[in-house]
Formats: sequence, C-alpha cells, structure tokens
Amino acid sequence: MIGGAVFGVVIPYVAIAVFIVGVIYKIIGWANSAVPLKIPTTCGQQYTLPFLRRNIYDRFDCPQTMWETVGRMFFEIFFFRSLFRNTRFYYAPQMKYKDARWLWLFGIAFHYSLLLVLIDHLRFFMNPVPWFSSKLTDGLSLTGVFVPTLYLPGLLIVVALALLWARRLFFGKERTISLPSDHFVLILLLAITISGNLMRYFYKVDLEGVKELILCLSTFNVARAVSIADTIGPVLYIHLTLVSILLAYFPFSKLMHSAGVFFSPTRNMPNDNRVHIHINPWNPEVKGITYEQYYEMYKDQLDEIAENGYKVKPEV
Amino acid sequence: MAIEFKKINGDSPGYFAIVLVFAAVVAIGAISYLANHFGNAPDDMSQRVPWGIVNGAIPYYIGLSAGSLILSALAGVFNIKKYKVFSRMAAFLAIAWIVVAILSIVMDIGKPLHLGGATLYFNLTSIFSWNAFLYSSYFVVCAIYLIAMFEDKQTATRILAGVAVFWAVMVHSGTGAIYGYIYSRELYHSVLLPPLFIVCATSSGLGLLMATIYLTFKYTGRKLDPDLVRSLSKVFLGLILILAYFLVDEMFEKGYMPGLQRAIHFVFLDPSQSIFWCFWLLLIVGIGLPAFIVVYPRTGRDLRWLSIGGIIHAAMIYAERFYLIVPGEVFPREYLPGYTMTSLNTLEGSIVSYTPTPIEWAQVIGLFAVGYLIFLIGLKVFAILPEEATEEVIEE
Amino acid sequence: MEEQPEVVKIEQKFPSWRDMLKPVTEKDFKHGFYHYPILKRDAEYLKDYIPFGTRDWDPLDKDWKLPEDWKERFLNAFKDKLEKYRPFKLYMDICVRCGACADKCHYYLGTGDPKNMPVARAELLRSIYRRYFTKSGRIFKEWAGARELTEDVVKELYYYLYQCSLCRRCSAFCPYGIDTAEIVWRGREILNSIGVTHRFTPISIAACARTGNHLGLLPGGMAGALQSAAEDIAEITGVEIEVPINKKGAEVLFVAPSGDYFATPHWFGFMGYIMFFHEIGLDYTWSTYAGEGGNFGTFQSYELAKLLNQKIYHEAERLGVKWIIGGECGHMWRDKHQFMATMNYPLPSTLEDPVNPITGTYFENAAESKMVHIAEFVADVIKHKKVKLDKSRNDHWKVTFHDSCNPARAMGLFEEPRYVIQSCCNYFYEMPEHTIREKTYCCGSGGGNLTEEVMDLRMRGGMPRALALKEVVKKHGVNFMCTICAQDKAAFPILMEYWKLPVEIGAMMELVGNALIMKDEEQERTLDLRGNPLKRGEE
Amino acid sequence: MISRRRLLILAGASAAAAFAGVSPIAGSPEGTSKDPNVPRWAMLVDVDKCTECVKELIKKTGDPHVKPPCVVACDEFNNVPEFEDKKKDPQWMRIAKFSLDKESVEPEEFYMPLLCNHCEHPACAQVCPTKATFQRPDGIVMIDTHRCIGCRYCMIACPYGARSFNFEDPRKGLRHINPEVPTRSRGVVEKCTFCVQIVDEAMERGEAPEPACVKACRLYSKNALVFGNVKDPNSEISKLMRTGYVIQLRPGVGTDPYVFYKFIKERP
Amino acid sequence: MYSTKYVIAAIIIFLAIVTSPVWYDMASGEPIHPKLAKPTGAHCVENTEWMKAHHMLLLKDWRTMHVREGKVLYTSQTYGDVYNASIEECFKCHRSETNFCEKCHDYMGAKIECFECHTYPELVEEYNK
Repeated sequence: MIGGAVFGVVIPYVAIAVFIVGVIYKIIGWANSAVPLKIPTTCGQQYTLPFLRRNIYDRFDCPQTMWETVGRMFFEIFFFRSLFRNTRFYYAPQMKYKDARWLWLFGIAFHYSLLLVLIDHLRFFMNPVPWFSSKLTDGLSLTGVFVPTLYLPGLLIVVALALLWARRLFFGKERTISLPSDHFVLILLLAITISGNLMRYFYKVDLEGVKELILCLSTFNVARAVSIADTIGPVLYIHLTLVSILLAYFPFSKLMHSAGVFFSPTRNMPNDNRVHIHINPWNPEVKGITYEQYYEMYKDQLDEIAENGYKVKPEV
Repeated sequence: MAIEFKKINGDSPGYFAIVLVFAAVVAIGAISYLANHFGNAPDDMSQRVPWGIVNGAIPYYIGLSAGSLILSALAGVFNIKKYKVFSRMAAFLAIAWIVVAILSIVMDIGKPLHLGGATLYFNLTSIFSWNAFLYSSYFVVCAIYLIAMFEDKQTATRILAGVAVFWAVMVHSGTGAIYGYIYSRELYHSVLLPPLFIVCATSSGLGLLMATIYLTFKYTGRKLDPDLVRSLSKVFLGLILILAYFLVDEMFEKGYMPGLQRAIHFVFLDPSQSIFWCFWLLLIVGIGLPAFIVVYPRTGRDLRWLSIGGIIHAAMIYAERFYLIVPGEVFPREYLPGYTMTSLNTLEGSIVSYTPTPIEWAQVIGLFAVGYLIFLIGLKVFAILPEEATEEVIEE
Repeated sequence: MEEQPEVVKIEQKFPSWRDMLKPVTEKDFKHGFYHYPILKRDAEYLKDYIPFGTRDWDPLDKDWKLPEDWKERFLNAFKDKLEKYRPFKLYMDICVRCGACADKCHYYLGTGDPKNMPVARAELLRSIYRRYFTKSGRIFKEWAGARELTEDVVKELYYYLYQCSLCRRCSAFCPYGIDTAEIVWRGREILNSIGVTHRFTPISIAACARTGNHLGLLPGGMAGALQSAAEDIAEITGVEIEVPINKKGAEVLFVAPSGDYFATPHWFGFMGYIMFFHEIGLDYTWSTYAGEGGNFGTFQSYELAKLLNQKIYHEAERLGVKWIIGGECGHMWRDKHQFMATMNYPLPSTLEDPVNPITGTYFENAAESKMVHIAEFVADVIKHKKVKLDKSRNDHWKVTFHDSCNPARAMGLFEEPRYVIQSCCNYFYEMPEHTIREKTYCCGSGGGNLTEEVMDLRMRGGMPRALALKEVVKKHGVNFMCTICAQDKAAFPILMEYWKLPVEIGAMMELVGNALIMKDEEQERTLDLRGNPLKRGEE
Repeated sequence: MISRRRLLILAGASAAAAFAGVSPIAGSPEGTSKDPNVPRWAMLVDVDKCTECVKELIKKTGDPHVKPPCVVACDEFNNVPEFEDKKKDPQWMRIAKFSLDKESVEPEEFYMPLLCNHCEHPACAQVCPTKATFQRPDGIVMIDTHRCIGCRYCMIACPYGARSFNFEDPRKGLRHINPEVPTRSRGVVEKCTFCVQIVDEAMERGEAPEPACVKACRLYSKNALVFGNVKDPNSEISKLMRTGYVIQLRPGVGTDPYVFYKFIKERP
Repeated sequence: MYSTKYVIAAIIIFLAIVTSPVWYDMASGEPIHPKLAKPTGAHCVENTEWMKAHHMLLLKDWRTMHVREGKVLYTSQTYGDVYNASIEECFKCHRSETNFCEKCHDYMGAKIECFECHTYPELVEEYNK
C-alpha cells in the first residue's frame, strides 16, 4: 500500500516538480546575467565584399542575418554540426590529422534514439494515443521476430550509450576528463534503458495499469492513482524510480546542456558586430589618458610633427 | 609522397542541383514502392513470374558493389600502385552499392518488417540465408576496409583488401548460386552462373566506375591522367570478352540439349519476345559495342567514349539480369514430361508474359539514384577523392 | 638543408579524475612554461585595474603574499563575473566533457599535459564554481568535481590560465560552442582582482595607455619609423613618399599594430601599407595618439580592453576622419570586430559611412562600427583594378597562408586575404585542410604568451602549425608563409628556426608592396622589399 | 498475483530464444519421422476417375474453366481468395489438362488435379531463408506465415508451381470466410496444407482425416481422391496404390513428391 | 543584452512541451480507462493478472506449438484444464474483438498484427452475412 503510493505517486510527482522548477530556475539564472559582448565563433567566410562569394555553408557557419543564425542553431541542434567537424590529431608515427567523427555518430545515435523512445512513450502519457507516435513506432519496429515487436531505437539507445561510456572508460583523454558525475549519468541512462527493454521483452508488466496510473497522475486523480499503483508489478517501479532520479537530477547537472545550447552566445548570435552594434547594459566608464594629457606629455614631439605639416618625408 | 585525398567543398549550385535531381529520383522511387506495396499501383509480376526486375536489382547492385570493390582492392592485393588513387573512391562506391542492394532486397520482399527473421532463423540449406549473412558481413568488411584506408594503415589495408576481394567473390558467387542452384528450372540450373556473375559484376562495376571516375574528376576540376583510365579500359575489355565467352558457352550448352530446344528457341530466336532482344542487345550493344569502343584507336583514347562504353555496358548488364531471371520463370515447366499441359484455372502451362511496368522501373532507377546520392554526399563528407590522379607512382 | 630536429618528446599522461583535481603548484612549475610576475612599475600605473600588483612575489615562491582577504575577494570577483557574463555562467554549467575539444588545443598537443586540454583548463574554474556556487558541489564536494579554493589552486590557475592563447580553436569544435577564451579571460580578470598577473601584457598595456602604443614609442619615434620606411621605399623603388601623420581632416584614419613600426618581418608589410596608400592616393593619416591597433587589454579584462581601444574613436573624432582602416593584426581584430563598438557605444557622431573613395564601394559589413580591415580594403581596390600588380615579382616566393586565429574564428576573414595574395603572386599553396580556415592552428604565442620566459611552451604550441607547414614545404617547396597577424610575424621566425623549416614569414602587404607597380616608379625594380634580388621568368 | 515461477519460465524461454537465435521448441526435425507410429500423409489421385468427372462437368456447364467440387471445397475451406486478374490470383488446388505431345496420333486428354506434393525432400523448405516453410514429421510441408518474409524464393524453387504469392490482401478476394483457417495477409506465400486443421483435429479424435477436397470428391461420389497414411500397409491409400500404375510428378528432380497419380484405364 | 523575450518564449515552450500530456488528456475528454467488453466464462486460460501482461507470450507459444509442432492442446498451468491452442479459443469467451482486443490496444497505442490473417467473430459475421 505504502510502496505503491510512494514509488508510483509521490516520487514521480516530486521528480517532475523538481525537474520543471529546476530547469526554469536554471534558465532564469542564466538569463539574469547579461551578454555583454557579441562573440560568435565564425567558422565560415563573413558577409563581405560582393565579389567574394559566400557559399551556403558559410552562411550557416558564419551567420549574418537572423535567419542564418536560426539555420546555424538548427544544424547545431539537429545535426550536431560542430561535432561533425571533429578531427583527431595522431602523434605517431606520422603526426597526422584524421577525421574522427565517431563521437558524432554515437552522440547522434543516442540523441535521436532518445527522441524516438520519448515519442514512443507518448502512448503512455496521452489518451487517445497521438497518430504520429504510433505511426513512428510501427515504422521502426521489426515484427515477426519477437513478441512484442523489436523497437529499434530502444535497442540502439543502449548500444549508443554503451559506446559512449566505453569511450570514457577506455580512452585515456576521455577517462581523464570524466568526473564521477559523467559516469553517473551514463550509468543511470543505461540502467533506465536496459530496465525499459527488459520490461518490454522479458519481465512484462500490466501496461494497461501503467497507462491508467500515468493518466491519473497527469489528470491529478491522486486517490485513484494510489489505488492503481499497488496493482502494478515491481519491475515498473525500478524503471520509473530511475527515471524520477534522472528528472530530479537533470537541472543540477550537465544534462542542462540541452537547454544551454540554445543560450550559447558563440552559436546563437549573428556575426554582424560591425553592422549592428551590440549594447552592453553595464558598460563601464573607463578613464584613460585624454589627448590633452597626451599632448602635455609629448608636447615637443607632437609640435615637431605639426611643424612638418603633419607629414613625414624621406630624407634621401 | 603519399597520395592526398580530399573532400570536395560541395558548395556549388551544380552540386546541389545534382544532389536534388538524384534526391527527386529517389523520392519517385520511394513513392512508387509505397504505391506498389501498400497501394494499387500495378506491377506485372504474377504467380508464374514472382521475381521481376526489382528482384533483378539485387544481383545487379551487388554486382556493381563487388566489381567496385575488386577494383579497389586491385591496388592492395596485386600491388598495382597506380590504381591506389581510385581505391578509396571504389571502396566507397562498393559500400554505397551494397547498401542499395540490401535496400533492394527490402523493397523486393513482401514483408520487409519481418526481415529480422532472416538473421534469427538461419537455414543452413538456404543460399538466401547464407547470402543474408554474406551481404551484411560484406558491408562490414567493406566498411572496415574503407576505415583502414582512411586511417592510412598500410598493412591492415592490404590484408583487408585480400579479405574483401575474397568476400566479394563469395558474395557474388552466392548471388549467382541463388539462381544457378535452382534445379527445378532448366533455364536457371547452371554451374556457370556463379563465375559468370563474378565476371559480369566486375565488368559492370568497372564500366560504371570508369564513367564515374571520369565524370567526378571532370566536375570537381581534378587532373586525371587518361592513361590510367585507358589501362583500366583494357582490363574492362578483357572482362567483357570473358563475359561474352561465358554467355555464348552457356547458350550452346543449353541449345545442345534436345529437351530444351523449345525453350532455347523461345529465349534466343523468337524476336517477338523481349528476352530475345535482351540477349542479343546485351551481346551486340552491351558487349560488342563497348569492346569496339575500347579497341578502336580513336574512341579508345578518348575518355568520353570510354565512359560511354562503360555506361552502356553497365546498363546492358541489367538486360543480362533480366535474361537470367525472367526466361526461367516465363517459360512453363513440364510437370509431366512429354505431355502438354493447360491449366483450367491458372496460367500454368503457357508462356506468361512479363513486361515491367513504369512503377517497377521507377523503383529500380530510384535505387540507382540512392547509390549515387550516397556517393555524392560521401564525396563531401569523407576524403575519398585524390587531389589528382597520375600514372606515375611516386614512392615515399 | 640541415638535419630535421628530433621530434620533441611529448609525454602524454592520463591521470585519474582525482589527480586532475589536485592543483599543480609552484613546486611543479616547469621552466619555460610559467610567466614572470607583473612589474611594480606597471602595477602602480594600472592599480585601478590590477590591485595588489605592487607586492613582492615570484611564482616560484611558496608564499605569494596574497592580500589578507584574497579568498573573499576572489569569490566576490567570481560572483561578479557570473552575474555580468552570461557566457561565463553558462559555460560553467553546460560542459558535458565529451572530449571533442581535448586534442584541438595546440598546447595540449605540444605538451601532452592533460590540464592543457581546453576542457581541463575550464574545469580549473568549474571546480571552484561547483564548490562555491552550486548545491551539488557543496554537498558532494570532490565527488561532484568540486574543490576548495586554496592558495595552491590560485597558483595552478595562474600557471594554466596563462598557457592559453585565446585562439578559440576548441570553441569551433565544441558542440555547445563553449568558448575557452571567454572562460580564460574571466579567469584572468578574477586573478587580477587579487593581484596575480603576469609580466608581459601589463607592460604593453601600461605603455599603450601612456603613449598610444604597446611598444611605448613616443610620437617622435613613430614619426621616425614612418620616415625610415619611406626611405627604404625610396631606396628600393625610387619613389619618394610623403607619409601623413596626425593630419586633421583626412578622410581615413589608419591604425596598425605597433609591431609594424620597427620589427622584422612586420616592417616590409609596413612599407607595403605606405606604398599602397600612396599609390591609390588615399587621403589618410597615421596617428600617434591612437597609434596602436592591437589591444593587449583583451587578454586581461574588459576594462583594460576598453582603456586601450577607446582611444581610437577619440582620435577619430579629434582628427575629424570619416572612417577607420585597421592594419594586419590578429587579436586586434577580435577587439575591433567584436568588442570595440560595443565597449565605446555610442560612437562619435563625426564618423561617416565607410565608403571607399577610390572605388566607391560601401563597406556594408562595417556600416556601424566604421572600421574596415586592410584586407577588405585592398581586395576591393584590386578587384576594381585601380592598381597595377606584377605577380611575377613574387616569383621567388612559394606562398602559403596562415589564417590567424582571431580574424578566422572571431571575424570570418578567409577569402579577402587569399584574394589579395592570389592577385599578387603566382605560386600559392594551401596547407592541409585541417589546419587552415576555421580550423587554423595558433602560432603558439598569442594571448599574452609572446614573451621569452615561456619559450618552451611557445615552441611546443607551435608544433601543429610547424608540422602542417612542413607538409607543404615537402610537397610544394613553400618558402614563404604569409600571415596577417603581428604576433604571428614575431613568433614564427623563432618557430621556423626551432623546427628547422626554411620558410620566411611575411605580411600580406609585403606581397602587395612587391607586386605593386607604382605610377611614378621610373626604373624596373631589381630588389624586393627585403632587398633580395628578384628572380623572374624562371620555371 | 502473478505466478512467479511461470513468469520466469516463459520469460526465460523467450530470452533463451532471443539469444540462441532459435526458439527452443520451434526447431523442426530434419526430414519426416522414422517412427512407425507417426503417419506419413499422402494423396492418391485416380486420374481416370478425375478425367471422367472433369469431362462430365465441362460438358454439363459448357465452361472449359469450370472448377470441380474439390477445388471449390478447397477454396472455401482454406479461404483461398479469388481475383479477376489471373496473374495475381492465388490457387491452391487446380485442375490441368494433359495430353501426349504428339499431335499426329491425336492422343486422348486426361485431367488431373495439381496441388502441393508435400515432398519428402521439399525444395521450398530447402531454400526458405527463415525456415518459414518446414516439413512436419508427418510429411506435411507447412508455411509458418508469421515468419514468412515474402521473398518468393520458394516459388522459384518449387518444381510444381504449387505456391502462390499474395500480391493483394486476400480478404479483398473473399466472399465468405471459414473461421477455422486464417486468411493470410498481403506479402506472404501460401499453398495447400493437406487441410492441416482437419488432419490435426481428426488425429486428436483418433479418426482418419479427410481433407476438404477429398471429402468433396467423395460427396460428389467420384472417389477420385484418396488421402491417407502410406506408412500403414492397411490404409486405404496403400491398398489402392497396389492396384495400379502409380507415378509421381517430375521424379527426376529428386524431391520425392507424396501426391501420387494412378493410371489404369478400366474400359468397360 | 538580456534577450528577455526569447528567454520567456523559451520557458513557455519548455513548459508547453513538458505539460502537454496534461492539457492533451484534459482536452481529449476520454475516460481514464476504456470500457472493455465483459468476457463470458468463469476464468481465462491462466490467472487474469498474468494474462493482462503476458497474453501475447502465451499466444506466441501456442502458435509455435500449434504451427510448428502440431500440438493442438494446451493445459492451463493455473487451473489445469485443457484448451485448444488457437486464437479462435479466445473468442469463445471474448465474443468481441473490436470491443476487447482492439479497444485496449488502441488505448495503449499497440498494434495488433494477429488479425491481418486470423479471423475474429465480427469479421466472420461481416463476410458470412
């Protein structure tokens, strides 16, 4: 009785609340600091003289207008364009530069799988199930092999996470820079995805009850939620609790990169510094030396230049 | 000095235009596939001719892949250094074509979402089962081979080149065996098919590769030593002559058998049948003409002509696939030898015509466009094109 | 050619994350990697910006004699920066330590020191941020990657924050665009607040604040430099040029980095400016008060940057010029392109739209800040065929172009200099793709590292660039690397010597000067601007 | 609550299946059973009776494409759809007219049904990449349509053209559904199963099975089709096979079909 | 520059996405749980709770038993009685596919593939009118 209520109702509610409030708190925290300077990283030719052609990639890598900036952010967010530029420097034996876009591959595999898995999960959250969710799920499932159908992103996400974690475990540089929190997040995500897959394929739970529980939670029908929570198998609560931990941990961790990438000034600002001047709201006054003071200091030399008619002639 | 491979910039309107054109063709192919498999768009397959030209796409594209890969590995295995410049490009094309081939299997089968079953329930006696394994492992071998080349691992590249050639031969022999081991149809059953498949894979792959090399180098403004392509064209000539020999050999072998006379007449001598045209066009236009182009000095020295020859040959190899697959199905089997048969309720016992519909052609051409789309994007994303290709090999 | 040097031994170490949190202190400071402390003279002059600088300390001392309340001041400064700079605050939070930046840093590549990875450099500050400004760090301490702020940590910060050249190469590869330069800049500001600063940049900043240029040239010295440049030109071309200086009412103010006034190989570019402006008959002037385009303040703090760059607008206003051209310099253009107009807003009303008086081109991309890059200007003039160029005069050079970090990644200036160079010489070759354009490697000496005491660091940091150059030297026989940054020009000759590369370094404007056929040039030139005999018609 | 033991058994079994690659209980034994207690089903066609019946029907209806009762019963029992387009129309059992290939002698025509031969060495099972087609111990060659990927390799391999592919959703071609037999879906191959549902049910009850076509033939009082266990020397089919000349179709390919055709011209 | 309007827009979008299920469920007005047709018969093949989660596994095992092994009968492990191992057996109690299987599967957004081939009472009725 207590178990169901705690794991099925209290923990999810708390986690969601922490998640929402935390993320907004964090965003507002960032927003409270000004962006004093416009510092885009330009990775393409700037907008310049008309005869120097800017190609389409320059437009996105070195945006001049708002729409080009939007384009840059789009490619950054949906295709990880910066990571796609990745090269690796090889010390031995030839000291060469090579493409090394594995990180991009693993990263994009993980993130897209995550997106698809989340869209698939809409069937637990929405009643009736939205058409795009079920259509997408059908298209990505292999039937005829297993019961239920093999949902490919659900498996791919485990593989991608394992590969991402393997990088951190086996590569020297990555191991060095990985903090416990980095491992923690990967382990947590692995645990969530593996428990989800186990639940899907092996340790079945009564999904009907799960959906009922979630719908009760989302319509704040707490009493009914508590009563249903007790009828569902414990396997679900492993998954659900891990997800709750992730949600509650989200705002206080590096996972905030998902929101932060939108705020990054090196990416979300156009490179039009000399056309539209950026205003720094706290621009300080700085008292430097004025020309008058300068003139006082070097009066004789400046006067000499003036005497020569403000020009210098070669003495041949 | 090692050969330097570079990405193309891929920023010209021409590049985007050609990508868009191929993408449009792919879209048309995809739409026809959906219309065919989920809607009512007609194909001309029937209970008698269950394998049409979309099925023919499988051996065709695997052929292109195997051909490209064998060429790519020439440099590694036989240590022909001057072809090293093309090895990455050819290996990448091999990957593109195997992807297309696997895609064509997916498009051909009735239940693509059940495809996982083919890996899960392995049937030792089924060549198709073996091929499912061979195709996927071939893709992996190609990919590892290409990665080894990207990483400039010399020894690994050479070893993998050997493995890859072996695998390509296996894969394409296996594909030939799909048809060649069918003992219930006399026109299929042939021991020559596996070697013949390898020869025509290499020749069609090489023919298309010559054209691809020429066009790619031309439109990316790279220097291409004509002698390189010319020496390739000699290999090409040899291959198509062997192919012609095999075809004629098989024709005579089948024709020698009295029991097959009617079938042979139907395949080779009946101008009212499309198969007749397939075969003779293949022999005359697909083999004779390219051979002439290579041999005739004026055209043999002109890369444009050589490319045309390569393209013609590669295109006509499709006719070869048609000629290999369709007659065996179209020509009725004798269930009770010596007796003529007519079925009351079905089309058994008579010749069931098969004329591919535009819907089917759109799928095949769409698949072709997928290959080139992958190639075009690959040119931009990976360093597969050499800065220039010259005959002389500069030792490091 | 001499023997190639032994490849510098690079020891790569991969310590555990715990070891990464342990500070590197004065005991481990390696000679050739740490900076000398600020001079008292400069500290006195800049005491409003860098307090406590006048105390007696040395980085190798155990006791750095930090002020009593240094911790409080440090954290207050930290908090202040977090509140003022969204990028700083954001970049403290969102790094996922994916490692994409790790081997992008030339210092990491050259030294193998794990703390030179951009991510690790930022982690030095992040660990403090977590400990004092986040809940999780306060609770989980070390396990959240947080660490106490101790004197050792300050020492480590000093050591590593001055091993960054602010080239932003890592930022180009970071999936979130985390800008290590921004973090290091803030870090240095925070260190300044407790008087921990190195020696090199404050010298120049103080000098520039006083005299108008980093080198501390007095107005007469600057005029003298211009005069001897004009004399050198006359010697080589036979054309005598009058160079305007401090001229009121000129149309354009020209600002060059002060290295150009006397250093080699800057000097030949300096001659190039004068010849070019003379040839096209531009009504321009040099200025002694705003004689410095470069801005070492941008390596230190916002205020110091403004202290130096505000003079340019003041001078433009005083002289009544319409707009400004800036010379060849790297970090100067980060300052001029990204900072200057913001820092000095509103701009003097006397400025007018930047329209090229020779060709009539309106420099739309400098519409508001009124400052045009010399490469943009020259490219425009060349495009309109207003000058005659003889490419064959540069035939003795096989040229490659080094994209300087800041014009490349903070401005997007790629095609203009290439256009100019290719109009001026016949033999131009690009270095490998991964080392040019936005992926360009730093010379290893930028960001305040152009100083003798960190020579080891500089040479190691220059390794990737040297290797890239070696490729084209081997392949095409390149013997001239053109660059548009004053620091490059100062740093590369030493690097070339160190890596035994037979390559001369030079300015874009030197090539222009060489190729320029001047109207009043009477006899055929036989020498290039360096006084080397011209080699023509070969090959 | 859930029975934990069974849950683990079931879950474990499917887990093992996933990792081992094959279902532990789904493996079909190679070849038919040697056990004398396991029957070997076969069909015997009396060609003379069949010819007589078909000729009679053609005469009666005047339709040269008439479907005799056996075919109708087959279609009805097995939910075999009917489509206008002959090219796409699946047919499990069909009647064919044969005559000696000598026009000069004006040979007499005979009719006989064609259906899946349930071979001893089925070419279709040999080539099926997913083991969707398999042979049961009692000799019936079955298609597990759950597994079929629709590659149609079996149709190419089958020497008897016994297989049909569902180019269309079969339900579009049905006017009546027999709930005992599933209608197949679009994209899979189907063929005669010797009415396996009837066979299994009869075996369960201990009766002699009688597939739909055989039953129809008997009810039409022709008795041209006989179904039974050839392993049992006393079965009707074994007895009948001893009374005449029995042939198999295309014995040369070595598939060893188990639909036998008996020729004895018993002239009155 | 604080770019306040973008930040506020971002927060609103974030909130909208995160809380979308709540609005969606409230707006749709669907009951939290659909009314399924009541089956006749005393009990299901196995324990009802177990069947809820595992019915498809049972059907899959039935299908393997029946199709590949020719075993037709299944003995319930809970109740010990014998059933025909066939999906038709289900319809003896669950008289309606549309109001039972389909309704619940629609609710869960899970696709039923069984009835692409297998028949169910409503379908047979429709065809055999």
